[in-house]
Amino acid sequence: MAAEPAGHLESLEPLASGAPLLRVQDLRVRFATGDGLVQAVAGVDLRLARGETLGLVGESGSGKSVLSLALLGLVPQGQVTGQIWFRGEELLAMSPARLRRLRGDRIAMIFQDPMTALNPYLRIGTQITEVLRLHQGLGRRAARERAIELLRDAGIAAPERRIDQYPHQFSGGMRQRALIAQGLACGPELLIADEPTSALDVTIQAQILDLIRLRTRSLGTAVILITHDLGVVAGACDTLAVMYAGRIVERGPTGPVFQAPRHPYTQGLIRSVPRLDRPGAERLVAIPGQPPSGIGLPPCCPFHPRCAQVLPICRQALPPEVDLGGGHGVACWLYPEPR
Amino acid sequence: MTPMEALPVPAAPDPLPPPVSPAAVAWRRLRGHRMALASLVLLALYALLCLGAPLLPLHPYAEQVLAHENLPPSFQPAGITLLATREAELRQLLAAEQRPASPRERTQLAGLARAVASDPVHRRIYLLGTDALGRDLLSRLLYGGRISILIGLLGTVTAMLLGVALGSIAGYAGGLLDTVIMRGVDILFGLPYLLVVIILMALFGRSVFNLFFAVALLSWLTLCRVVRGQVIGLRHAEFVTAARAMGASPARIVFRHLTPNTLGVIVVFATLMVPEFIMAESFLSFLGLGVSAPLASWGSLVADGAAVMELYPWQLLGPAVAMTGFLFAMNFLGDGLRDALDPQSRRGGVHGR
Amino acid sequence: MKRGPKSPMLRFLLRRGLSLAATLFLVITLAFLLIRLAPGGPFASEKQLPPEILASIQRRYHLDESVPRQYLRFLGDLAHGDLGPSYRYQDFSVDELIRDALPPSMTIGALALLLALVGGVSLGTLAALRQNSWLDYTAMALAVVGISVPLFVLGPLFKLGFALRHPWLPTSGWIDDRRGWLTLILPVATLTLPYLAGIARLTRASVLEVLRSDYVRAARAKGLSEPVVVLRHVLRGALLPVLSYLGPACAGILTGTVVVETIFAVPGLGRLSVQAAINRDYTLIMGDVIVFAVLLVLMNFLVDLGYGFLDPRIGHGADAP
Amino acid sequence: MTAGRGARWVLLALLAARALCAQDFVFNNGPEPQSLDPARTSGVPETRISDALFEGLVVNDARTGAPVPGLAERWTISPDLKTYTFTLRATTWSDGTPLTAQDVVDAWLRVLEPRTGAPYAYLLGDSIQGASAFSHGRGPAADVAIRALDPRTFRVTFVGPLPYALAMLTHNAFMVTPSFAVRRYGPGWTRPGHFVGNGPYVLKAWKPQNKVVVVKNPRYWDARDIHLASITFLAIEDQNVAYDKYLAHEIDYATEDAIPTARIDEIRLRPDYHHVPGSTVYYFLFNVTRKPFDDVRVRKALAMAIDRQELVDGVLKAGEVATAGFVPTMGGFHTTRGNAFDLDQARRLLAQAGYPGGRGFPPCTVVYNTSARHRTICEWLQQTWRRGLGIDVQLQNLEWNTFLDTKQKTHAFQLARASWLADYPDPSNYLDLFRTGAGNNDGRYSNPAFDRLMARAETLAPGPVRDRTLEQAETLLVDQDQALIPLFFYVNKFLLDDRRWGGIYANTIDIHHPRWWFAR
Repeated sequence: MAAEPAGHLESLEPLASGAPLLRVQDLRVRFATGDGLVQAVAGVDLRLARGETLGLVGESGSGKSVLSLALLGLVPQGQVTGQIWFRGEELLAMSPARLRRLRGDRIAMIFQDPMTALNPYLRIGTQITEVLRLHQGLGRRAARERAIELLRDAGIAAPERRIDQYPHQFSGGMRQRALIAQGLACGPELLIADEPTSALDVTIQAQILDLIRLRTRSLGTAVILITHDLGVVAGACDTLAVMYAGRIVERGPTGPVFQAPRHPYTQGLIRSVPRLDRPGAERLVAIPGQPPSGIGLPPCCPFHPRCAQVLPICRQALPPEVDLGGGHGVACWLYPEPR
Repeated sequence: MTPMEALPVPAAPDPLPPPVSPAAVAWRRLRGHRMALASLVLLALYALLCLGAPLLPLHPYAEQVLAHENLPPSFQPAGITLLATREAELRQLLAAEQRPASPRERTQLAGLARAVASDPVHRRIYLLGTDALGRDLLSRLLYGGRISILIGLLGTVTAMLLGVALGSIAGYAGGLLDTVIMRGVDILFGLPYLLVVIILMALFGRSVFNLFFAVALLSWLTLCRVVRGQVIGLRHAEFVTAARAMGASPARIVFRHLTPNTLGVIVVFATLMVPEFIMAESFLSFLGLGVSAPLASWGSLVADGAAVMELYPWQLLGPAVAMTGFLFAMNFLGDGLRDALDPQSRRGGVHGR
Repeated sequence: MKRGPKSPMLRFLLRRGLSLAATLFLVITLAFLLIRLAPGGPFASEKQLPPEILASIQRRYHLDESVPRQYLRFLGDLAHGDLGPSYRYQDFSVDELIRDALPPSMTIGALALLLALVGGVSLGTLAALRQNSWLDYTAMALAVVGISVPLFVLGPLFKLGFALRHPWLPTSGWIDDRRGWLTLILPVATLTLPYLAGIARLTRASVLEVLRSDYVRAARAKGLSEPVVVLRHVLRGALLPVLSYLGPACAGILTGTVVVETIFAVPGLGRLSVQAAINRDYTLIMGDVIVFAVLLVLMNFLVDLGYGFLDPRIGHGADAP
Repeated sequence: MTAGRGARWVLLALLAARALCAQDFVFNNGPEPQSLDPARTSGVPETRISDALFEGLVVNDARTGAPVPGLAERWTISPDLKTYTFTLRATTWSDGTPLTAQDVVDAWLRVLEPRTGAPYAYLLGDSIQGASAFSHGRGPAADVAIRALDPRTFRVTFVGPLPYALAMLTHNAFMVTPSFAVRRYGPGWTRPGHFVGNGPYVLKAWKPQNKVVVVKNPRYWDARDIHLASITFLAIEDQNVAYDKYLAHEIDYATEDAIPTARIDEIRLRPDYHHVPGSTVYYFLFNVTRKPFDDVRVRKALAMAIDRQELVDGVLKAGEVATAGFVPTMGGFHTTRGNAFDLDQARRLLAQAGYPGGRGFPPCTVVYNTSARHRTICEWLQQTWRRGLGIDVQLQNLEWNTFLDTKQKTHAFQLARASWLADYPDPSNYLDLFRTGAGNNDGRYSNPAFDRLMARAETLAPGPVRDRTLEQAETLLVDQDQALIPLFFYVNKFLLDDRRWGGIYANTIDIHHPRWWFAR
């Protein structure tokens, strides 16, 4: 397994040096359905250092969103196994109350659709202040002032007026800004941003990404940026992990992976983006076939039906992850483990 | 909630529709809904039993055998139950009056025993017992089911035709026509239901089907509102503009393009309306204004049974269970259909934005 | 709509009020004509009145006039707030009869609606939160029973269990009876159950739907405790369908009170109006129609207000642009 | 009964509580009274209350129902049997105003006056000299032959030697109402606060659809013999509701409005069930102008195919009396035998009429008004005719006012359910229904011979000749013309615990005057 890259910033709190902020080991999430057991996350290992920005890339249904929910302990009615250490604490073994104290405070999340992630029946201010009052014990007035500040920081004009409005009075971009303000209200150590820009107009996407980058940098917050858009990753992430069918098939520092993608799937992904500097909403049309459903996964490389370089062994066994050096790892039979 | 829905909605604005018809998708989803499927099977069973009632070896529903009045359900021939019941009654009487049986009572009982042995009518079996006139409740139940279901369907179909037509027209036309139709709806809503029904009863009461046709004429209001709302939502959809661009007449646009798009709501509504009509009929039966004797409906059977629930509980239990089961099934089917036809119901909401 | 009253709320009320008044007027007119279509009349009886007596009575009540004249006379009286004498209960005016009959019906109806609302929402929410647990299944089975068992079976069953087998409660009567307020329990319970069941099912479905929504997931991700999530974030949106059910439910309860009032001998408006319809007591029928329509209109108005209160997107033009 | 120990204690406590206030007598009085003004009402529920609040010259005896002195202490009858002179008791209205003979005159004139719209004005109009003209507005009040000779003497002259005069005087229409109160308060004079009466009880409360409460009238002339402190008349239409109330000891007396037909099997075995055959006749009426019932053979065939005993014993079971005749036996008058059950003869008649074995019988509908009891009887009839004659009649349930309209106004029926309770116990009151052109002749029966007999009976003094004449008329109507199918006489029935209450006895006319009621 690849050695984690060094953190860019010093920790805000003392933490055993070298210990990652987040470590995930063999995380699996299963759902029971009428058609059988669906494995949405099929054994994921992850490490995230303080302040690091990780891009988690994959197609719809690759399990990246379920993974992010699992990190918050919010998987509805699924079996979650494996281990998740956050600041050295096992999340899955934590009491619900303790977990709740972490959520919103130390770990925050921004959902993909700002249209639906804000409660339409509550004022924007209420939704932001409730986090502040819960986790930071602020009084009504103090929370309100802080919220105004946060909204201003998130780039919302006239926040003292906006704070009393309802979500439907906000545009999409403004809502996402409000969500970012809400997510970063308590200065979390980890922000999970699930496709924060995919529901927005192209022109606004860059602004929002800039905002996230700016705000998390200044707070020293680590970010898991979930996206299907490689362009976003290239511009915003330190490291990159590519998910396919519930597994991480390739990971590494953004630069090396982009320059020399190893996994045929990653290669396909990168090829499908015509220009890296243009943020777009290209879909993975270049790779023929459909991703697997996750039901009754055979013990083989799940990508083999779509892979142009398929080997006989791909149909028989699951490829292990191979360290290619420099933090670059890949799970593919094309790269046999060096003995 | 099925686990598939637990997964986050795909992020990509994936516009490629699956290459299956919406009906097929709905059917697949419905099959996943276990209660709905069970309900469908139960309803099929009801339909089979009630429609096939004339083919079943039943005693005619109106045939009275006065000797067999108020017999409890039994697998035994009526004669045996009858004899046992009479003996028990006599014993009770004698115990209460603390005297031996009089010769007259003894000969009466012996006579009854002889009759039971000789008369083939006493070999009848009443699985669900009999009513006060010695009629077979099973037969009455099945024939009553025909009436009740028929009333439910008749009312529903009438109400749907009206509600869908007027709702679509009001929604599409807008303006004055819309105002007139919706004001009409408001007015009919404002009339006390019962009063109107009693007056309709007085006007059309000679046949319960006429009556329910009339009642249905007043039951399309909610559906009309719902369809209108849907149509308004779709009025500016691109396919409507396209149809208009191609020179389609308003009628064609409404009934070929708009109405079919509201079908999901309509189907769900229909499954919930059938029980409503059946309940309405039972309510009229309670007021004594239901079907004409000797026909029965579930409602009239339940109403009659409710009056004697302490003395002859089976006269209530049978019809009540049959009716409740049917309404149960209709309700669950409605739930299942709603889930199946309207997977993104959260987007529809009850009100427009 | 340029220079109306200043407050948008006031303008809304005014507009609604006018439109409701128009509807009310048409309802009254329609009812007036409809009841005169029904065969029979208020003074029919098994032993027919001699013609000259009938004529004398009809003259007294102006029933010998043409229908348009009767209608105008009725409107004139109505404008003075006079509903006229009851044709059937000759010692009372319609006004007096309704004034006596309305409180019992309202008491039972309002209590039932309130209990159904509180109980139904709680039960439905609990069932949704414990989806697929025994609590969920029990609650929903009960709900479907509540929906599909007619009131006229439920009422006598309750009576049998709680008043006849065990003399805990009176079988029927009203609060001025010996057993006082105890008389309320059975009728209210009977009327409550179907609506509680309906509301519970509706609440369960809509809570489940809201629970699935992103904003609830977001609320959880904020670390809010479950009660806060449910009470602050879930219920508000989940109550909207329940609210829209209240309008029809209110109409249903007005009809349902007839059964309950009959079974429990409650001196209420439901029974009075059925008697009025059966007896062709024209004036009393008109009184009932007016009361019914006004109640419904009021209820729908309250529901609308409730919408505005629960859902900020439905302002009454009061929102900032 | 699975009542636990606790429940039993509750019951005992309740019974003890009831015993303490046992002087209050509560019972179900049927539908809400239309009015408490006896001049304007006629129904049974109203009559029960009127009997408590007002008193006429004579009242019905508790056991026999026969007229006994009421407001009148005694009376004399003129030799021609037309003029009655009553001596009134020295008594007052409930407000203390003295009650004089002039009050009786005023009360009766008020009933006769067309403006009052009294439904039973014709009872007075048809029987008192000069009353008819006045009641039609064609004569002065002074011509009505009722006179207050002095404050305590009242005289009335009838049009003929009415054999039923005294019995008739117990009717509501002849009660004495306080004209001064009517003048003062108008239609609201019957309301608590305004109310003035002369009966054993006075009105205390009236809550529509709920109850009428009357309390003992201390000014009643026989107040010493009134034993109940108060009576509560509950307005309950539904039989099951009222019966349940009786079972739960919430009411003390269950009138027939509290005896559900469907539960008669249980009720008739109770020790507190009282019944006696009554004088109300239940019958089906032919519209003799409509096919196929314009043919007397068809009418007779239908009548003779009915085994009334089976109906009474097997279906109704409350103690009803089967009858093929129409008018109950009373005094010297005897019910006709009628065309009794004879299936062979019925089939023969039907064949003669052209429908052998029921073949070719035109469609035929029986109408009845909404009621479980009527429905059951009709269903039984339908089956009887189908089995016996091969005729399939349709049944038609009609809502009350529609039923009345069909029967009385449009006459658009072939066969209709009917029943008749006499206003006063005399055969003529039944037979008058079928006189040509009579207001209640809904079946359009017309036979000049019958009309002649009835006209003759009017002129006859009570006695055998009159009885025979009326019997002839009935034979003509029923045995020969079969204008109707009588089925049974009602049973007068009620539930009352004799160990606790007295003064209510099953009697033929089913009138139980509250004056006699007492607690044991």
